[in-house]
Amino acid sequence: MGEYLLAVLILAVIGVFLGCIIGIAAKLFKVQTDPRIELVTELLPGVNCGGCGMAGCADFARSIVTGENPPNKCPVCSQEAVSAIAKALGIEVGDTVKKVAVVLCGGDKNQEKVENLYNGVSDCVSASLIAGGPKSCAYGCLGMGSCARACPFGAIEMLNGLAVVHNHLCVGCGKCVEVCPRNLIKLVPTETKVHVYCSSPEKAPAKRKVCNVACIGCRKCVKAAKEGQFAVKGFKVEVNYDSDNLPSEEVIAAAACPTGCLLTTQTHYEIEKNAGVEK
Amino acid sequence: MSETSHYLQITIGAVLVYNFVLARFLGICPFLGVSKRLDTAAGMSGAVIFVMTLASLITSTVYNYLLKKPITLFGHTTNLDFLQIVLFIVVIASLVQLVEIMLQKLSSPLYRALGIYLPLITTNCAVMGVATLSAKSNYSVLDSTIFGFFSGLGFALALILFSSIRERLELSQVPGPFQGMSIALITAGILAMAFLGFSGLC
Amino acid sequence: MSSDISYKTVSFKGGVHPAKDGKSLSGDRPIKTAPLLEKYQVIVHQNIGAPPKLLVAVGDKVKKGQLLAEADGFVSVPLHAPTSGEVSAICDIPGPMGVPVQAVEIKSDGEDTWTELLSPLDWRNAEPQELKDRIHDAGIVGMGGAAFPAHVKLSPPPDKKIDYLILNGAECEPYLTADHRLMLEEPDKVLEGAAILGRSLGVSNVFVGIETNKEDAIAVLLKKASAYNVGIVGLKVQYPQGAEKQLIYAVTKRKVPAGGLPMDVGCVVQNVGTAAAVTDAVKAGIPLIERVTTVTGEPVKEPANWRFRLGTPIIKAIELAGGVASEPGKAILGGPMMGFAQKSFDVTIMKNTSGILLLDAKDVFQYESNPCIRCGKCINACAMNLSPGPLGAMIESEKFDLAARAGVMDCIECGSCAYICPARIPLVQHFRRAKAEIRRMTQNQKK
Amino acid sequence: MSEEVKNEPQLPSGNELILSSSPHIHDRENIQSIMVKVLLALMPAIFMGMWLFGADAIRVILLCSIFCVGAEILWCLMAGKPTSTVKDCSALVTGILLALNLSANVPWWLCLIGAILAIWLGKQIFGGLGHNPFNPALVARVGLLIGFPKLMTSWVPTIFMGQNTQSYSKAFFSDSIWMNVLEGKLDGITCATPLGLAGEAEKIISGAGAPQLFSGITTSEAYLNYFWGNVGGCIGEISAVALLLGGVILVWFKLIKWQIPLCYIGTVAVLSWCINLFFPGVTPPALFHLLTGGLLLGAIFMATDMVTSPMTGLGAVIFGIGCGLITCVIRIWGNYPEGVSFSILFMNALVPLIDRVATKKPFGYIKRTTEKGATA
Repeated sequence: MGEYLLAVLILAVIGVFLGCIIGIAAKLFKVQTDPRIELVTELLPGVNCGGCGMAGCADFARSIVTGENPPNKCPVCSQEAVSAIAKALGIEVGDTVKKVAVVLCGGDKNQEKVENLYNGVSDCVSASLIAGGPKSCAYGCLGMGSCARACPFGAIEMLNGLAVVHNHLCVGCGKCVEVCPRNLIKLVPTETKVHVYCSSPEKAPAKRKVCNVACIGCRKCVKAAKEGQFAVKGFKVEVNYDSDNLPSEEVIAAAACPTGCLLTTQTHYEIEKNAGVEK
Repeated sequence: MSETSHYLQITIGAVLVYNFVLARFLGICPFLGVSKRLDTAAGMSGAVIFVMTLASLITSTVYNYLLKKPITLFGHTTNLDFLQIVLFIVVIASLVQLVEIMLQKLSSPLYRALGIYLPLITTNCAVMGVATLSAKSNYSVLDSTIFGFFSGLGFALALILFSSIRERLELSQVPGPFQGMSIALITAGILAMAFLGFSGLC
Repeated sequence: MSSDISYKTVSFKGGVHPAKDGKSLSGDRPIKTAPLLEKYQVIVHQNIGAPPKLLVAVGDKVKKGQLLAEADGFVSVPLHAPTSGEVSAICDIPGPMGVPVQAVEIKSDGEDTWTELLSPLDWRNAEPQELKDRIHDAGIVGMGGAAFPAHVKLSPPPDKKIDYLILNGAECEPYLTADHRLMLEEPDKVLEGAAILGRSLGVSNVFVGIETNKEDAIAVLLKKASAYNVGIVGLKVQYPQGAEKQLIYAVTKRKVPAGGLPMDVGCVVQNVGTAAAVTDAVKAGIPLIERVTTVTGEPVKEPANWRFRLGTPIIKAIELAGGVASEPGKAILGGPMMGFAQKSFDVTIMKNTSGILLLDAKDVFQYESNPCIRCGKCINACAMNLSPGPLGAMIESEKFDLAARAGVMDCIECGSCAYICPARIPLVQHFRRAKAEIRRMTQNQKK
Repeated sequence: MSEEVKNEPQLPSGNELILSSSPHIHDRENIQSIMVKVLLALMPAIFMGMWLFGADAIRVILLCSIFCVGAEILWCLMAGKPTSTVKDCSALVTGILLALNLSANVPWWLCLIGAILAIWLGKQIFGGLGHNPFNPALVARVGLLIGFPKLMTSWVPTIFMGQNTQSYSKAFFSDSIWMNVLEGKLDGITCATPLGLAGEAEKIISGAGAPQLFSGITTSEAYLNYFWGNVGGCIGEISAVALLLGGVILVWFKLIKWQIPLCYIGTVAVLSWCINLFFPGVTPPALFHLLTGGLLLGAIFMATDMVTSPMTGLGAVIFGIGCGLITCVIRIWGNYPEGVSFSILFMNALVPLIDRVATKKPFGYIKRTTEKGATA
């Protein structure tokens, strides 16, 4: 019996002793740290798994506060926890107009002449560095999927040699916009239904020579739509994305676009999807 | 001769033959967790060496002077050996905590280099392993301190080797199902096979 | 042959020896002068730096040598009309990089009358600044390939002391022989140009570096060099011997610091073609409106060097060379190691077009998507001492920050690594992509 | 002229022109040609093995090659990769190297397991050729050595030894040890390798009089046998002359970094010479170490594998010295009589670190004061 008591006694003594030392040390050696780091550390799971690539949660918290890492890099945190951290640090971005990306080109494999026998890295930026890329249209989608790879949300699909954005997946982060060497991708208000799928500023005959679905600047859509819904820029027409009344779907029927580059997002997607199946 | 071979056995054995990670399979958690980047692995290695050495020093002192021989207290004579694990845990945990607190205040650069890894090590089984192993082998305080240091060195060797391989694997196209932890474990397995060649050195 | 040559042979570390140098195709024939064409399409932006400001409009009559565009800023040069005639259009034509570029189309009137030229200068007594102004006014750029305005290189900031002028006659690119023929046929122009450039810089150490496979050119230049107080340096036949930094190292054993310029080690490098153009500009006041270009390749019927005026479409150049005997699989502007593949024959000759190269389809090798087998050949071949293979792997997995730290921005795109790579990885393309991405990233950071 | 028109491909649309990055010309060498040259260099060792071990060796070599190529095809089919990777011959090279690392009497299923270990575990699991950090043939060999120690260390006699293996061993070995062999203290030896015998000798009688133990296996007649290959051992490791010839071919074609075999063999030679000089009883002389065991095979063909060795010359020197050190340590003090496989495998693991240390400084390198200098 005494044995057990002795063990408990010894452990208790040692425990109290060590506790006191640590307590005193903590007081003696107190260091002022950024209180936010502690706050974030508390919000993190605290399992010190190292899955974020940092050495434990406290280090990760420090990196969040200094802006080295985004909070969502933690593989353990739930979405709520991530947003709680973001809220605590005030780093969330209050985007008023929700935007999605759109690739303004309709020149898929069937529509646009793919000119040359390209031999090299399958990446748009790389391809555009070699004689401007293998497509005859110098302003068309190269179809090698740099944007799709850049998209962290898998919202861009390569269909029939053309990048197509899935609106329900796109959060409008703009990573694809940056990466496209031909600047075909635009961030537009989510509610936009209709786009002119052409970005080439060339004259109509030059465009038609290389592509069947180029905007030839006939302005039928401009006439069919209300004032200010479309804007003529050079030799092509663009949807006026800044305006308050975006063109409705009826415009397409009314305009009867002769080349078929005026499309809704949905029909554009379906055309490309089916075109890929046929071939 | 015997003195030299004794220390040779402790050192070479701890680093190569009975490598904590690749032969004893202790401390696998930080081995896999903190081996993604070479620089973090190096920091972690430093911390492990430091803690292992210090922990073996303290625990072997505790073991040799408190637990090994029966002690008499309040008229009871008891062998306190059964308290070994509990005591080691308490001692190591508070030791690491103490070191962390002091480092933060006293040496900011050292804290930044090692300190952030310290919380990861408090419960590392390699540290506990080094304490219990030296107790089991009946090492003196000096012996076990050396043993602790070289065990840490062995851990560092394995960790740094492994992280450099993993950095290279980052650039290769590992097939989908094997990406991440599974390829890491396979690599560790092959590495362990290579370390098997050292068996019998001491 | 070599016994009477009193020059040293020098080289750099790394590089490759392309098995097929193709120089014999065009190297034995004298330079021919292209006849007057009906139409020239002169690309407006022919220099690195700011594009010149256009001075003419459609319908204007111009004379040969008349200003078409004037320099806009310091790093810019004027542009002159290649012949007399009428400006028939200002339009976009395919540029050498595949992107449409602005060009002035001049319909020749067949008379080829000169405009009033600048007065000749006595360069031995002229002020250096006077010489520099003339070089600028004549629209002279680096004619080896970079098209960097010549006068900018000649005007280093005052804290950089220049003590070496090196003329680049290495012509290490296989197939090209334009510089070789120029040195052989017009040694005086080249050497006098070297002396003029030396005077404008105030430098007495003037050297011409020539690869030793051009023995005849070396012999000719050696005979005349002393009259102009110019030294001749033999260079080992090794690609890329003519790359600026490698040339400087070979001749002076000075290393241009990474990310630095030749002037950081007191050197200025100019092409031999540039020197010849400088002589014309200073002694006769003739602006840069024509250049020697090699039209070569196995499919070309009569490969040779031609004196083409700026704005000559390459399809005309190939026709002048007798057309093609077999169907070319690839058309290249420049040499086979660093030239640019073309997708149109409507590209026109520019100030830096050193060669037009056609390759047979069967000779065109295909890049493959093999893995790197870490043979290390690229590392040995890299003239910049980089590690191309690992760099390529980093870029393939899109780790551009790693690549930047490993020095991808120092790559001179000489192509030695991709030439030697047994896995046939398009390394140069990877590096060009990485450079583009890194530039974009740093720009974003600045924003 | 009208015929010429057909041949007038001025291609106004240009759509038949190939677009690719510079350079537009290429050296003739490709992966396949490299592998074929390696096979060529292996030929002397293969023929020597076939000749000395007869039909058994041919069987093992064929089985390993077929299984390795088969494993590669099977993996590619399973992973949905094109099976064209077989064409580069790397699987064949791995198969033959594996066979050369096996004894001639191994059962067929050992070849199969070895092939699967080599191709799947050693190579494909890391992403295929070029991505494997460890030499595939060595992964297989070490895996088999650990898994089937008895099979992997029982050897068959060469044709010149006749059926009586005992007389052969006796000729090599002094009487005192031979007594132990007869008494069955040395088990598992059907036909011992010289290294194995030396190792056993160390264990049996340590201490006084040890140098004499090695006298039997270090006669000039014995050395000649080692040189030509008339000894027990793996198919490929026995004939020093064939391996050296292969090495000359490899260096001639510039397929390997000569620093690796030179530093490897040199380190082993210097180290074993020193130890033999000061502690003659610990280990046989240097020449014995060089000619016996898998050292030459390892140093010339295994350590020099491009994928798993350093990329620079300096790295190759470090790598070779490291391999030599570890080989010596294992051979002299370790449990295993042979340390070549383990040492190369261990150094393979070090290669990324070596590469990091031994990278060339870029031309005109200036030490940057800030890390950001490169990107900013």
